Amino acid sequence: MAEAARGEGSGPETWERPDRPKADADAPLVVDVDGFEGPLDLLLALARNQKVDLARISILALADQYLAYIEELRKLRLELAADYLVMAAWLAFLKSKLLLPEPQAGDEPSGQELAAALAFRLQRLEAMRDAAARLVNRDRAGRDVFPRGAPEPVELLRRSRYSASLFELLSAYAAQRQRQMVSIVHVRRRQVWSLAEGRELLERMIGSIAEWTPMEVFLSPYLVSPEIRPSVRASAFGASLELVREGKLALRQDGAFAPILLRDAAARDDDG
Amino acid sequence: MAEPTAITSLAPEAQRMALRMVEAILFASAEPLSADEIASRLPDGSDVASLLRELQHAYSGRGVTLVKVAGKWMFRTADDLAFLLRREQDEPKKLSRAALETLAIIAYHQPVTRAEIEEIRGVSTSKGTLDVLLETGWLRMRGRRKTPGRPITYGTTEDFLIHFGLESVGDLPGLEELRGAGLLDGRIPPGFSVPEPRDAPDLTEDEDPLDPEDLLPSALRED
Amino acid sequence: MAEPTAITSLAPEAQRMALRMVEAILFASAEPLSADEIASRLPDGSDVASLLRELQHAYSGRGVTLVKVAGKWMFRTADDLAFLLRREQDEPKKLSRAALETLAIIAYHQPVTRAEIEEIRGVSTSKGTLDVLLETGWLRMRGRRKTPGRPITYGTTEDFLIHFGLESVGDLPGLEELRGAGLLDGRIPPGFSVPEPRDAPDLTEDEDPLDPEDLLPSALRED
Repeated sequence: MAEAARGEGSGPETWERPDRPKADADAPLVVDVDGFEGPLDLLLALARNQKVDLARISILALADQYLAYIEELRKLRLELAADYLVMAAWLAFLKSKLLLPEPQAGDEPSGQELAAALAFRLQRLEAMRDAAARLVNRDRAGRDVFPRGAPEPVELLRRSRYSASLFELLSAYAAQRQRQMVSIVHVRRRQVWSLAEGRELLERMIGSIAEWTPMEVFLSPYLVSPEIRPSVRASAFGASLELVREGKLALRQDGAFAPILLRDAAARDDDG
Repeated sequence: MAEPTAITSLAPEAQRMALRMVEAILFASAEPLSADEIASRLPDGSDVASLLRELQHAYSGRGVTLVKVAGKWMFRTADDLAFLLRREQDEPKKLSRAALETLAIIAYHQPVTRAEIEEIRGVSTSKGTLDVLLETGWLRMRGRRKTPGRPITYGTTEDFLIHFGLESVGDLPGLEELRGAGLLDGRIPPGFSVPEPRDAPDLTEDEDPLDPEDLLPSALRED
Repeated sequence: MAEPTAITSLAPEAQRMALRMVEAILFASAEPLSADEIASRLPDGSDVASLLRELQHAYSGRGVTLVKVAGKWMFRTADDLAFLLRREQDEPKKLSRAALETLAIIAYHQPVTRAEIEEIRGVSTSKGTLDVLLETGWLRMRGRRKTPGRPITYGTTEDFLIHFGLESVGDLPGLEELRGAGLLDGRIPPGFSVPEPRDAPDLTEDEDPLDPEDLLPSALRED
């Protein structure tokens, strides 16, 4: 029944029914004039039936139609959503105002003004529906018109850009030089010949020293600088003592401060 | 130069190169680019406006055309080839009649509050309707109306313009007629001023900025 | 038909339409398309090969070109315009204190090796510090010191002079000037000196030229 009064759809796009709250199971059956979005929508559908420009519509006739329609529904003992009844009451009030002679010019709006206001609302609602239809039938991006399917994105290359001022550079330099002149005690690195180095040298010689030979001969390539000489001598001597104990080397010194001679332990001792 | 209005002093070769660059930049992007964005990637002093005009002319009537949407430029397939390219899976989510009507009202009446939308439609707006619309990215909350209750005002986004192929909200179909008929006027009966829809990012005189908590996702569910 | 090789019997208007269709299909496609795939979306009997040839010709020398990759067709930015699709973004960064000190020592004491820098600073220099400094473009490897181990010597570049507004490294203030500026305080032990830096491009007597492999990028990561 409601559908019968419904105006034409506003465009090829099929619109879904709006979600409306469903009545509770045990509440009285509420027919909210299914298919209409409220009393204004119903009024608009009825107005379209007048087949005249909405601007020239007879509001009085429209009010009658609405009231008759609502009456019809109520005869079926169907309960209507409250706002349809509110609209019915308001239209009945409007109708009485339109039929009665104009009251003295007062603060209350006249029947004509109220009718004009309702006509305006109907026009505006219809205009918005048409606008929605025109909007939705435009060539829409992603449906009718398409952007580049394989866009080539701009690659962002981040490049660090360092900055420092000359003042920062100079204060950094001065500060650290200053720091160093106070805190650094220059302990000159001692040049040391280790015991291991002495031993390594002597072990390489073992097997080839058949004659008594002064130790200085082997060490001479290492005794380059005066600072290192004592260290080389001490380490080589220490190592030689170790090797004697291991039975690999023989040592001989002919007198105090005389050269220290060495040879392989295995060599034949002619002199005893 | 062939173009009498072009005040550019570029040699033809440089002019051709600049044109190729604009073409490449726009072709590479799936989103519209503003003239300024394009200019920032061209040699200094390029007359972007005239290059865009020339490019648009070169592509007119082709399978791909250069269009201006949301005040920006983009290449797009030609309107009349929709039949060729339309594919089922491309169909954007269908909006309910209520949502579509609400969208149109917001587009034409923006900035507009929920109460004003309801006044026009004559029904209350179900919560879901605005949610669905906000989700499309076509709508945004703009601010709050400086009236008691400080209701949120809604407007359309750049995505809205891009999706519906509009250069600005001033290009909404039928806008002039509607305005002429006084149908965009909120007051009943028609008053003195005829408001124009505006989606300018700055708020109107009767709008306040949104409250910080409005920007939380839950704020979309305005009651 | 202008194209003498085109054996298509389509009327010019239909031919133009078919060309527009191929253009739009290729433009909107997210993937390269084979001639067959294109043909399947065109009116029956379209000569896709000749349409593609014609389209490729129309786009030759333009900002965008129609190319065939792995047997399929796609639009792509012209090779010589690839630079438009890259944007460099400077990220301003401050040098760390260690980097600044190292840089200052290299500036004053160049040519200087890493071990010498460490001796002056009294702490070891992390690899990262020299890497960062080389990245600034203010430092360069000059050569190799003629001592056992042949360590690399470092010096400053022209960019260094430009950045710090110096005409030459000889303009770096000396001991007295540093003291005058209050950067060094009064009590300076005897024997303390600030070198007179020189950054002459030719190697000093105790420098060898760099080995060829020093110039490979991996050489920056000197251990």
